[in-house]
Amino acid sequence: MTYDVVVDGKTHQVELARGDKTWLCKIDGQEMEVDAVLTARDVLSVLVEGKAYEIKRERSLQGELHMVIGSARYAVEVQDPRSLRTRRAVAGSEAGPQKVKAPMPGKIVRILVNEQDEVKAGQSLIVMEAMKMQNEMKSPKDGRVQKILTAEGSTVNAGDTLAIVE
Amino acid sequence: MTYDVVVDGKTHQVELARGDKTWLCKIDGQEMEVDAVLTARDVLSVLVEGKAYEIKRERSLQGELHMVIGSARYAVEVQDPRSLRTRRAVAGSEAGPQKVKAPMPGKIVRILVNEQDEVKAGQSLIVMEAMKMQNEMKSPKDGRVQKILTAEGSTVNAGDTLAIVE
Amino acid sequence: MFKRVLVANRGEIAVRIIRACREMGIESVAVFSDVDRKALHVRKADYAYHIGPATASESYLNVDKILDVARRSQAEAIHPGYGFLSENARFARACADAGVKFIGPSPESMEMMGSKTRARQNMKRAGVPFVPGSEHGLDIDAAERLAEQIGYPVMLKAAAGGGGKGMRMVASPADLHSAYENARSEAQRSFGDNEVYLEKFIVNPRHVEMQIFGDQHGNVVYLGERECSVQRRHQKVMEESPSPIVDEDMRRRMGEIAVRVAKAANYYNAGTIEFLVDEQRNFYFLEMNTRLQVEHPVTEFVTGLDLVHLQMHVASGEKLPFKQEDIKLRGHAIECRIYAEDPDNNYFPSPGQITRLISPSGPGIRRDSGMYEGWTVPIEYDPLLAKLVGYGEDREQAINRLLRALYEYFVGGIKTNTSLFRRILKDPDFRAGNLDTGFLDRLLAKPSNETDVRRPIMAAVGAAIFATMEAKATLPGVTGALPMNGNSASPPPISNWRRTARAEALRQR
Amino acid sequence: MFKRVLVANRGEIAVRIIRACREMGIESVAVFSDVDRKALHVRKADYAYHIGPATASESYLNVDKILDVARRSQAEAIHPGYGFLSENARFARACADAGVKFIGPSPESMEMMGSKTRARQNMKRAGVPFVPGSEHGLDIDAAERLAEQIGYPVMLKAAAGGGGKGMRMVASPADLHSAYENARSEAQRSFGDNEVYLEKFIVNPRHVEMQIFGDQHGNVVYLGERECSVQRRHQKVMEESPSPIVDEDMRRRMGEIAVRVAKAANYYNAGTIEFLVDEQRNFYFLEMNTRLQVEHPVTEFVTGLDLVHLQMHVASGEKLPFKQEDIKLRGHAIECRIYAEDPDNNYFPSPGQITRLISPSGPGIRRDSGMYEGWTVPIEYDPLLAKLVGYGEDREQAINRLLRALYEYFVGGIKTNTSLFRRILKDPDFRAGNLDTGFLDRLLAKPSNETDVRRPIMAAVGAAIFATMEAKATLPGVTGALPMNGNSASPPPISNWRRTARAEALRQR
Repeated sequence: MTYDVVVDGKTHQVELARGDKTWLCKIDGQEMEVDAVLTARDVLSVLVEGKAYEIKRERSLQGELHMVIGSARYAVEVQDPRSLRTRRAVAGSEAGPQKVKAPMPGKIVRILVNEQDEVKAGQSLIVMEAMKMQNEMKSPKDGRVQKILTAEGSTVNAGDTLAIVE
Repeated sequence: MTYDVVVDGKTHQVELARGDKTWLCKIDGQEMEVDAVLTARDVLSVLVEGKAYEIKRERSLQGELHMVIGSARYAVEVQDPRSLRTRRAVAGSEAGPQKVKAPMPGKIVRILVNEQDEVKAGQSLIVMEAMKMQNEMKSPKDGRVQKILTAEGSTVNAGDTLAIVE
Repeated sequence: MFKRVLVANRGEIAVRIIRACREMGIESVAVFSDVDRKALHVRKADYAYHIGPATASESYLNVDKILDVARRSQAEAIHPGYGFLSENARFARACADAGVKFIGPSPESMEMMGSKTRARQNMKRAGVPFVPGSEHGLDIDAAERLAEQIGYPVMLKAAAGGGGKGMRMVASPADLHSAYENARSEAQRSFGDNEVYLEKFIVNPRHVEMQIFGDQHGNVVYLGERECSVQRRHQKVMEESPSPIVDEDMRRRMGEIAVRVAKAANYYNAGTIEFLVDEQRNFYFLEMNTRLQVEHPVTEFVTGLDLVHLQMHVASGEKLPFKQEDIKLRGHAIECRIYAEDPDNNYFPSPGQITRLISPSGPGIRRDSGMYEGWTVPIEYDPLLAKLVGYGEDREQAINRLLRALYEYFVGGIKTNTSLFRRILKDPDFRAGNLDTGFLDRLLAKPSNETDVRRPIMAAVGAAIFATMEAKATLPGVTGALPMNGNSASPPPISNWRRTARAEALRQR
Repeated sequence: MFKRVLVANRGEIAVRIIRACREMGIESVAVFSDVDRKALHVRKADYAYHIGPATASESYLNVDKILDVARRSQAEAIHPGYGFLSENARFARACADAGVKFIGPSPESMEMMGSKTRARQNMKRAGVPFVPGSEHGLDIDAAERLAEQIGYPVMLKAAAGGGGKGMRMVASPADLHSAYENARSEAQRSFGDNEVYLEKFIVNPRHVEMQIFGDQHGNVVYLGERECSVQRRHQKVMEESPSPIVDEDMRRRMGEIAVRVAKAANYYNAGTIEFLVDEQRNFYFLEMNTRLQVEHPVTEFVTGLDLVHLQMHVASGEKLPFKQEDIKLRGHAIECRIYAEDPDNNYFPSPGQITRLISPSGPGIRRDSGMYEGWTVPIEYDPLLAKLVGYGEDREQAINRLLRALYEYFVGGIKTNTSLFRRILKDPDFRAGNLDTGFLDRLLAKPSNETDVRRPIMAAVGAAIFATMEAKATLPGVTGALPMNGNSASPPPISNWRRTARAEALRQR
């Protein structure tokens, strides 16, 4: 099996083949023998030439994947060859309309702009409250507020699109 | 739904009906309103008239069921009306041939009797070792060793029948 | 001693108090709002009562509902924890009227300390040192005159304030007018009281507080200080005891003044006197917190005492079981406040379901937690999930034990600020004890430069292996594929939609 | 300080040492047998090496394999933990020959203390008090003469013994001959050495031991005693510090003798001198354990020190960082040894998979554990799963905190002895400190009479509700049935056969 694995933005090619009791692994061309066992749910114990790693998997409800090794935490995306094209397509685009998404579930306290308003990158658009904290959602770019998709007082989930800036 | 629940040998009849947000429960004829939610796996939070109980379920690999409330632990058997007959049949019988079962996984160290030997209740039949401890399996009754189903040096699982005394 | 105590709080502090009750043979009564039915404090209590919707004003802050539960459950006393009703004198009085003991100081002491200007006047009479400034609210003219007299920079503060609201630093006379107006209107909005006072602004101050404890027989002792200078947006993030800059002499002087403050207010039960410490180690009275503090565990570690047990004893009328000279501090303790917030995304709150929880233990580690695996952190309350406290023979060992424990700590499904503590604990200034209230903001402004070439590669390998296992789990009928020794502890979880799909497949056959 | 340390052990003590390494910035090297690939110590270490099959003699007891890993991993030192190779002088010597530091005493000290008769001779010269008896092995005639002289009852003991093996109490002259022969043959079988000695039998003795610590520069201190009288079949079950019967004067006398013992053996690193204490509080030297004890955490709690850190420092050649007068004991600590054994079934071992684990934490609780949820306890090693240690201002608070923690502790899937501790901690004799080595056997001979009318009924109700939930889970397509607030944290587990059945159903479509 071959995977492209993006770790904190950097893509690694990982080839895995089953050995006798271990995995034969080739990462970015470098070969290693990996002894990996699942100990508890989402917790892998990995040995490579005596070096031990406990690798914990975390999947958030929004679908983000992280690998945690000790105190270090890595944002990870796994692309197997088949789905590669689609995933990439979603990831790219910096230009064009950009969505302002709720980073957490919460309540919309105030909307500071109107549709069609011109805004600057970093300008506050919407104030959200969660866990007794108010947080400002800011414009990702210079542009115009194309659409506001929420209302003051409404409750939103993490990942909901609140506004679109074009 | 109606269940016969045996707790530490005593049978209680439990009727459960769904109320608005709680269960309506009748146990041994006594009615109570039970607010029960599953908090984590196998952990029930139960409120009855303000009194709070955390009830943990434990099922051993041998199929025994226990309920744990605080530090108290109760052996429990749940019989729903359909399977009642069969379960009872298995449980009863004190007379006749009795099985000597391994109470834990381990190794058979020594067999102290031969088939057909006469034995007394409490007489040691077999010595097992597990976790660096040797333990003697004793005869459940006065009788005769009908069969020995294991051999010195062999490894057994919990619940395996080691011998039958008739 | 009480037979039954109502705990009018939620989260880790409710759990901590319920544990103390169980240890003392006291039955505990929990209260919970709609979204807290499954909260840990409900699981751990002997009794639990529903008190209304999530909104605090209709549940945890609702005096009538709390007192109604006290009556129904026949609780003899109420422990308010911190926050919510803990510093509400009206509530303390209502408890007394209802014949229920409030576990804390008298309403009179709370009222006296509740207004900063009143507290200040009383404390001045008791000879307590203050930052030079006004003793009461000022109009703009008086503010101008006083600022000239004590010298800029100065600080404007709301008399009814707290938590950094209604505060304005003024660097020069030109800025005074607008700052004054802003502070007034913020104070009005936040506290319904626009009284503003003014004092000298201390450069690079430390925030050091002294724990005191009094009984109802006039005895008051101090239990050592806590250094609370590590703050983000004026909120404490980490606390320790002892403070790296307080020596025995300074502790004695600060402690004696703290006792004087408490005695001037006829104070009993647990209380904390906050001081500002300047670069010359002069200290100035800031305010008194008339309740148990979030950070009380560091004091428990270094004194060996249990402050919640002590609160129960004192509230039931007992005398303090020790004198000042019996208090012996030993070792060093540091607390990390584990918040549900995302350090990689501007510390946004991060409520949601905790899908995986691996908690540290072992020598010198104490964990006071309100969370458990499978629990959903609600959006309605403050983001404190747990407190991780490390103790050591000395400060260095405490730091290193915390780093070890943080290495083991894993909260999956939501974001927490655990990585922040790792950064702080490894920072050379922190390790040298060079702290002031601006320390953390300065640290966070610097780029984090932890790099490791090996671990990102292992993260990629791990992700690929997990993906392979997953691929297998989705293919029914594939057998014996994983090169794993023995049986897998728990098979990879099957997602909900997949389970549903299977169920439907079964149904349609 | 060492850069890398090999931990030649498994289970909770390996985890505890690995944690100390991480705290000290030392890289840890774990070793594991076939059945320990998934053990917690392997998960927590920086390096891990497979050393062979489950049988200890081919893995954890195999000197060549351990030293081979030390070489391959470039470890500079080896911590042996307790048990396995920890008191093996030949191993300590092999380490020295291989250029690896053995974290413990010198092989010479170990050898001197390894033979009870040799230890006894040396200690007698150092003026250490002994139970009246012979100093060396005796033939039957000499045994008879000596028994007459010191008076019955007397005790026969194996010179090479330990753990109660090869010991025989003799109440009267008539029983001496057969007891002597039995003790000899048991000693031969157990230790390959049939030397037997004889001493006065102490009625209702207590087992009290003194922790000592020495450096390689001739400094030795004592760190307070531990009461270890709560034993089942001569095995310690619970330990505490301080002992309820040791006062300051007795502690000082016992400590000074312990230091004299250590100095007579040129002892360094951690060591423990065991004493027998009679009803008049006379104490007699029993033996010295030349390693870290299982129960060292209670000493850590009352001294505030970390003994494993200290072991590392001393082994690397540093001086002890304190003097005797710097050691200040404070509070009280009690340890419970959590074993995988079934208290309701004659304490049979209970290995198997831990299907559910809920662990206590909070104030005054320390947990040193080698288990985790999902892990399978192997049948090959001793049944110690974890140690639960409670600390309190005084003994009563420590007891009550342990009871609280045991109330929270839940190990599902296998049996553990947690209910035993509840019984002990509630026993009036235990609470009064009336202990001797026969205490626990007497307690266990009494029927347990805890009754509660309410909870068995709630167990029935709970079981029925679980059954209802389960019935739902087996019926695909049933929706919205459970009257549960919010979403269920984790759906009821689906058993393996059921999952397989579904998978097959899917495949066959």
